[in-house]
Amino acid sequence: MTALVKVSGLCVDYGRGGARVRAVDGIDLTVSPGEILGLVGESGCGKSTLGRAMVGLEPAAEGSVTFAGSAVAPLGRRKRSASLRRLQMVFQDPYSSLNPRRRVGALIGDGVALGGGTKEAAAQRVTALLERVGLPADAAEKYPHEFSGGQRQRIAIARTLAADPECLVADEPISALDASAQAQVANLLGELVRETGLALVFISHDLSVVRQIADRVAVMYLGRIVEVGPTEQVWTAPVHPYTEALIAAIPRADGGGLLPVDLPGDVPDPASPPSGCRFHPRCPIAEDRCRTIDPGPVLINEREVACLVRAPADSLV
Amino acid sequence: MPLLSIEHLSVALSTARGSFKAVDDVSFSVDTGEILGIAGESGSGKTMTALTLLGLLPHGARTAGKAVFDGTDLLTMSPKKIRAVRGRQIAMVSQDPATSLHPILTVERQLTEHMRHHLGVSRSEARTRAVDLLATVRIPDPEQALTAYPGQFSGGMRQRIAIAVALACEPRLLLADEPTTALDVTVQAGILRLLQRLRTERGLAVVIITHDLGVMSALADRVCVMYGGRMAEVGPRSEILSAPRHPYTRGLLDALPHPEGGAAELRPIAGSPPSLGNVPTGCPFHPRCPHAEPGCSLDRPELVTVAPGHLLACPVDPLARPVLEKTR
Amino acid sequence: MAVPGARKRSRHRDLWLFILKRLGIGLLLVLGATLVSFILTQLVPGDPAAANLGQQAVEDPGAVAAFRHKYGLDKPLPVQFLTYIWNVLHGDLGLSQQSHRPVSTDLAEYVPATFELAIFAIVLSLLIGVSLGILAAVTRDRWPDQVLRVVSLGGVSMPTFWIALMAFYLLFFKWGILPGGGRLDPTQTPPDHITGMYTVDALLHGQWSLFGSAVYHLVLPGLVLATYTIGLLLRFTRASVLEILGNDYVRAARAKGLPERTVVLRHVLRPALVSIITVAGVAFGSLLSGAVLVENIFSWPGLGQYAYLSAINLDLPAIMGVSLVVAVVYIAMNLLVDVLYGVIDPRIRLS
Amino acid sequence: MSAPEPAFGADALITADALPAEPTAARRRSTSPWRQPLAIVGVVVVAAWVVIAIFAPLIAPSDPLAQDFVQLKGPSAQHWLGTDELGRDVLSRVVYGARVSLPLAVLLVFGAMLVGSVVGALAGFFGGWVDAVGMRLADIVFAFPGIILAMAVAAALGPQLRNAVLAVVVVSWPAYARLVRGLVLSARNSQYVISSRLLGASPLRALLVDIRPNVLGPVLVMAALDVGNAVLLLSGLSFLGLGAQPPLAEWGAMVAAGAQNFDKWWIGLFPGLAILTVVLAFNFIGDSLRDALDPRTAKALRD
Amino acid sequence: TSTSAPTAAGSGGAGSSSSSAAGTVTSSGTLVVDTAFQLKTADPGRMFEPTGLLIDHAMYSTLLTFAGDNVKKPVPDLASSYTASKDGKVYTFKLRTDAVFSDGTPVTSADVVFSLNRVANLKGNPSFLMAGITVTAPDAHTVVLTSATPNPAIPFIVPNSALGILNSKAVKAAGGSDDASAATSDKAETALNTKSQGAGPYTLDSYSTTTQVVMEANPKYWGTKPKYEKIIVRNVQANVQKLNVLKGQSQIAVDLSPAQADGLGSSVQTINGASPNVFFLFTNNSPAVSKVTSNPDFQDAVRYGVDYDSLVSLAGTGAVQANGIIPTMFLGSLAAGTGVKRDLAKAKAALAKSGLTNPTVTLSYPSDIQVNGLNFGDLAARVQANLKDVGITVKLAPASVQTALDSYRGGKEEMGLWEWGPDYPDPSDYLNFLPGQVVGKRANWLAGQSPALEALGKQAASTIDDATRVKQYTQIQTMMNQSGPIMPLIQPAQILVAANSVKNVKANALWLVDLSELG
Ligand SMILES: Nc1ncnc2c1ncn2[C@@H]1O[C@H](COP(=O)(O)OP(=O)(O)OP(=O)(O)O)[C@@H](O)[C@H]1O
Ligand SMILES: Nc1ncnc2c1ncn2[C@@H]1O[C@H](COP(=O)(O)OP(=O)(O)OP(=O)(O)O)[C@@H](O)[C@H]1O
Ligand SMILES: [Mg+2]
Ligand SMILES: [Mg+2]
Ligand code: NI
Repeated sequence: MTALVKVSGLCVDYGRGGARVRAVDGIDLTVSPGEILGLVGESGCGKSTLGRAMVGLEPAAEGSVTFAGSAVAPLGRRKRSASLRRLQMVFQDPYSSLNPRRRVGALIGDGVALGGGTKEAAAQRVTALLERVGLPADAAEKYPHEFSGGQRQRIAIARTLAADPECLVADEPISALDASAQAQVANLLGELVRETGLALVFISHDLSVVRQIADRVAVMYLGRIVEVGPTEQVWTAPVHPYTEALIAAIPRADGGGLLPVDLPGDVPDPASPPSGCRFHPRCPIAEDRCRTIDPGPVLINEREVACLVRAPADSLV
Repeated sequence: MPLLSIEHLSVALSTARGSFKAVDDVSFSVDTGEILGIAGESGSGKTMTALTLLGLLPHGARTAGKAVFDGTDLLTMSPKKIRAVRGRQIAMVSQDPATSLHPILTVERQLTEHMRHHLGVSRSEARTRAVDLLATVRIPDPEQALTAYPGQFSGGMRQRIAIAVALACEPRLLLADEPTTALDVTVQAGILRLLQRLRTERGLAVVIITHDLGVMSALADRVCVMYGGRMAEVGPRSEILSAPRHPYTRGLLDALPHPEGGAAELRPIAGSPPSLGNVPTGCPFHPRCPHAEPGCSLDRPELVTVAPGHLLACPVDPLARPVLEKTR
Repeated sequence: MAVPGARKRSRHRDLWLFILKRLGIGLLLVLGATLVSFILTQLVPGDPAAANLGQQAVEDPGAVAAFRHKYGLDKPLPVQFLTYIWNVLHGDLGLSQQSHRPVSTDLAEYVPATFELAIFAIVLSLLIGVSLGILAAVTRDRWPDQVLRVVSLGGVSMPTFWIALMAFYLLFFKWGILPGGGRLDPTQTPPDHITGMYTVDALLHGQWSLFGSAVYHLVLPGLVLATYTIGLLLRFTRASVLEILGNDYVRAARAKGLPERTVVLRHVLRPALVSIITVAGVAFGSLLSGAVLVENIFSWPGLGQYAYLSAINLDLPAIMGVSLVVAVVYIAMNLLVDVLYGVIDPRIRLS
Repeated sequence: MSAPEPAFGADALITADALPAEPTAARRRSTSPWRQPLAIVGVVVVAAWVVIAIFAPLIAPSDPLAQDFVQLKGPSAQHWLGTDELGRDVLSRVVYGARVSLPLAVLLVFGAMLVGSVVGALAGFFGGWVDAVGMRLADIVFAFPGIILAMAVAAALGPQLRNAVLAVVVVSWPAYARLVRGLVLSARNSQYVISSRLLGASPLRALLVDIRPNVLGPVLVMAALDVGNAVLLLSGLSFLGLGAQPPLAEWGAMVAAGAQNFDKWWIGLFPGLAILTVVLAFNFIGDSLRDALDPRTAKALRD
Repeated sequence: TSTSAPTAAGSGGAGSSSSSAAGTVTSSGTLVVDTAFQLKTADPGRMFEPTGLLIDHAMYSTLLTFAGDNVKKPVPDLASSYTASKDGKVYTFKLRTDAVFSDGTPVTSADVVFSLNRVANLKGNPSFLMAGITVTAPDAHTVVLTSATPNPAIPFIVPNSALGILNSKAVKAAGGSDDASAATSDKAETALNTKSQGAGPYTLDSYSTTTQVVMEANPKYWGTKPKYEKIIVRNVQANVQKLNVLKGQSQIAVDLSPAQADGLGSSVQTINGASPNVFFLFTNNSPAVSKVTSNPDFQDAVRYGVDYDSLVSLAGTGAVQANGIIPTMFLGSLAAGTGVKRDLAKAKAALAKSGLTNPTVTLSYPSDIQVNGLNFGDLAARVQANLKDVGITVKLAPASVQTALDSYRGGKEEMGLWEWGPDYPDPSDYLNFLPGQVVGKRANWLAGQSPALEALGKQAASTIDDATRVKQYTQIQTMMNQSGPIMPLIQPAQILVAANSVKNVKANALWLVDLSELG
């Protein structure tokens, strides 16, 4: 399978000069068609930034993002190029991602019309798309505020679908929703991938959700990816101590009364990341060398892990 | 006698479109040292229930029923008396640590002002206590933290400080309204442990409100599930979470990704929760309920004891139905 | 702690940098304002010589030439402007054509008079407007709020010049309870010049009766001037207090069992002050506007009258001087507001 | 839990009223701004003035310029509002004054709105130097107290009503520019605009289709609030003699005439009341509209 | 610098005295005069504004002066007598020997020479008064003014406060200069705005161009002591002046308009006379500017179409028709009732004769100034209505005085409504209205267009005998009333309102009121 989106050596900065924050620091990642890639990590680790950079909403300070072989140009004062229309994004907040003053039909119709479709084509597409995301056709005549959060998120998805995306980056699309709405949207996204073979980057801070739908998961910590691999393997046998902690911290709703394990400390300020391995101040298995040596990704058990301690001795250069 | 017992509590809110019941006939009780969890989807009236206890309902709200705390009814208390209960007897921690601490007052002031008001302690004594409190909730370098402002702390730290603020006057009941929803799981685990420790060390009674059944499972002794302002089910944690009787509770659990359940498809509850004031008649859940029967839309289900300490409001449940018929 | 000491210090430096930057922008603004007023004065079709020389003198080429030479009007425009800026940098604002005195001397006389009035009015507005605004907010939608809403809208709807007239007619002429105009009774000698504000100077000299008289003369123009700002601040305070009342941290303060007074004054008013201060800063500017209309009626020898007379008489140096002062005041107000922000709101100080 | 049956029935919406009434419970204001008493008063007053302006010749008892009567007579049966220093009927002049102030105020608010909105929209959307230039210009205008700048402009262009209107536009546009810029700026980075852009919308289209409707509301409310200010500024200039010129019946100029004859209170009182009622009415309307806006935009309006 | 505390007895000291009933300020020794300031300087050499004239007259003695309201006859002041040469070019003044300045220095001819030369060389507003005049001093008590051309106006010019005599030593010490470069080298203005250096009955105590000017009686004054120990001249708008004088907060209000002075009651005295200011209308005489207004018959139509009586009644009590261009109180003015009368038939006939049908003209006037409380706009509107009766459509073109002055002076106005205030109370000032002269040119009434009138003007300019002058000026004005583009309209009322306690209040055409004469 060839990669549809290829991220190589990507760095993204916020601010300028002294106040510069490197929110994403040297990330390599690929997404293939028909694949769901989960992206997890604690708040502030750079997931959104990475997602935004992938669709061209943040310019790369270093490295590059390519989509279907061509570079993703940052969104500027000009119209986005037509080829990039097939690379779309879904946002976290279903309230602010739909224009409150426009009807749902018009919003979705835009997705068609902006691709050069006629009015009639757009109208037809709208009904079809609404049906696809499980909303009645008369929803087209309503305003976004007349819908619940889950429904709005589905409308937002329908809107991106109007552009026939090949790749969808969904930035915490379900975090703001109730449990059952979460399940609805997550299921919808899963179905779409299966039906249309699009590639989905699913960003979430909740590993248990990601595990339900993602084929592959990438765990981020402070602007870096610390572990990437097939979801099930990462979940059942995490290699990186951070992944381990993340999974152990998830409370299980089994009525067992077990308290989850906490990970002491906070995510450090990305403006002044720790030396060496960025996780070392919070790492339960840190050794002295972790303080100084910045580990690169190493292939362990079919996945890339950036950990000195867990890396087999021979893999170290 | 339980520390707090709520009987047939209803809360009506008035909005631009008229008034509606946000909480409808809710009853439960909490003992000293007990942790009661209240679960339910957004808008099911969880927060309103908690605010009623502190007399902090929004403008124009009206209440009915009883909320007896330590022998007195909180609902009929004079504003002055209820103020003496707030913070001193019953304290509250709310969902968003970013907004529940005052952004431009120092941590010290926020930690000590009610201590000095309620307990009448001196400034220096309050300060000493504040340092202890911060240490209790595991804030590094408490002395220095006192002079800082909330904005200088991370989310998890802020929530710890908020808990310290709530604990400052050694209340007997802590209302924790979604104390971890805004936090990362790694941080959440720490907060849950803190609450657990406080309960065991201080005998603190806790009402924890959350829609996260995982949190419920980790912490609560008993769980109360609310839907559309009403109680659906209440009972011991293990029963509710491992053998739920109400179709809504079951639906909630099915919709959750199961850590142990493998990569099975999530099963959402059909439809969406009722909106403001549009709670269906009869059993509020019937439009979404897979087991609904025609009668569900007519009669309002009563809470019926289906097992010791386990009450259920579902007319179609085989255990609940006969009892219901009997009471008629 | 999230903020290690070393970083804090560099942030202090950032704050200073910020202030310096603001000062720089401020200076540019002053320059821009000066340029704008210079261009405006050049747009005037009239001739300053004609405006300031008598009908006979203006027919005399010698007198006109002497006048032009004296005020530098015989040089090309850009040179005039640059000379002006150069002189300003040396503290020389030129000679006023109306008063034949250095503009700086005139301003030193009139600016304190207007400041006295404006400060009196703003203090009055803050006291009345903010407290009534809080009252309106805490009685939201009940009758005091409804009444205050009409009061505040009435305040901002009053034509200043008209209310001045009516107040003057009733309070001075009909009832005689307040003095007619001027800063002191005509027979009183102003206190020695320290700040130029009579009340302050009288206090500094311990002249109590003079102080009383100065305050007594301030009351009417001050109140009239304040009607608008009282309305403005009332409405604004209500809105910002309400906004803050809706915040979680206020509910948290109440949940702590604090007395309502503490909640309102400490937890609500302090953050509300941040935005109130901005509006008060802007309102100070509007007071200067109002002064133009009020000073005339109350024979108050201030900047407003001076500006008006300069505009009418095409007294270019004076117009430029007034613009300069006004721009500097505006920028200083903004700076002051920023600094006060920092004092009240640590978020700004620390980030 | 054996308490008696709750005192209310099953339907939450209806029966909530059966709960004991809170003594201080205030009726919540209706969401529609047009249903509030103040707004109604405002609309009625404005409508009344519009009618007066349109039918001035029918309403006014005499020619506003005719100096036909005894000078300086107080209100009487013949001259309800008295006569002025030139023997003109004050009532007629007040009535005709509506023909000057109302249309001009609306016109200049429209002008300021147009100029300000265009500058603000461009500045907000394009940022960079467009923004810098536009906003510094606005800052400079802001650096002058309104009437002083208007005075300078009016004096520079010559004291005429037309120039006073221009002067007021000159001092009023920056407020709109700031508001629009702020709204556009926040809308520009809002997710719904970004998602449109991702779908291939050009910036201009985003500005016109996505942003415009969200900016229009607040701008119109500001305009409603501003009509009052415009009337005040304009009449203030006329009061100073920099706007309407005699013998035109303009309220500010009439108050100025009243100021010349302090003790003949009726000359100044009534035109002043006319200004007050018009301004108040517009402020009633504007304020009610602002209340109806969502809090965030309302805040943007206030700042 | 501090000024001495008020000496007034009974003013209740400083504090809130003004609230109490009327009259508290009227301490025996203090007079409060309210006027709307038109004041740029107190330096006589640079001063030519009404308020300056008022105060400088009290502080500076002049060679000659006028008594009370009579400006037709100069009377002695520092000069005890004067003689004029037959050709009207040389005037010799004998100074009195007992006059001293406020510092006690005797007044000598050197001071006079210095003062007058300084005025001439400063090239300020009053310099024109000395145009063509040289000053010499044969001895310490004789001064000779020599004019290049016959100048019968000299005795009427020297009483002007601007020609007040300065203490030359003191002024020189303060940087004053009277040489040819005085325009740039004289630095005495600031000093003179702080301390007066005259030989008048009052001295300057404090000075501000916007608040008030305070004067104190000159203890060394050589003449009759004035009644008031202290005079406060306050800057107050006319409308407020009225209230102040009614409430006893001031004793004299100078600027009330007739409307404002209407019905003041008996608690105050009203001195109501005609002002020396003349409102006039002109029609541009140049066909290049307007084919309409340059038509002599059209000019007649305007002349007879204007309703002078209605203009007078508009201007209020005290106003009079300007029978000729020279105001009533000056030598050579036309007798009452001899001015042009409205004659609609004549006007219509003239219009018919002109061959113009339904002409439309633009009438320009300054809209932002008032003269004696009168708006140009109100007068213009009345003129517009008057001429409508004739069949002439008048479009009003108000403009700021600055803008309007430009086109007025440039002779570009088709029709203008303006006002002339006297520079000195002598009819020769009105020769400016003749063809080719200052005002005539503004109406494009150029030299050679009315030879008879011009010749008469030349004659009048050099005649010194008063009786002959009266005849000549009468003839000039009569001719101007018959034809020509300039139509004098009215003299508005000049009103002084004073408390009854103040005696001997007389309105003076030059300095409003002589403060030292008040009893
Ligand atoms: N516009 C911005 N300007 C400056 N810094 C920013 C900006 N946006 C994000 N950051 C910083 O960049 C870092 C990464 O932010 P990002 O939003 O990508 O994290 P995230 O993983 O998506 O977090 P969350 O789970 O909270 O959404 C954070 O430290 C954040 O503070
Ligand atoms: N101030 C208010 N005025 C009117 N209605 C309100 C107010 N606050 C909340 N409500 C409504 O009351 C109902 C119950 O709200 P409540 O906050 O108790 O729900 P919740 O269960 O806490 O939900 P969440 O999980 O979203 O916090 C909801 O329908 C909500 O919209
Ligand atoms: Mg994010
Ligand atoms: Mg809640
Ligand atoms: Ni820290």
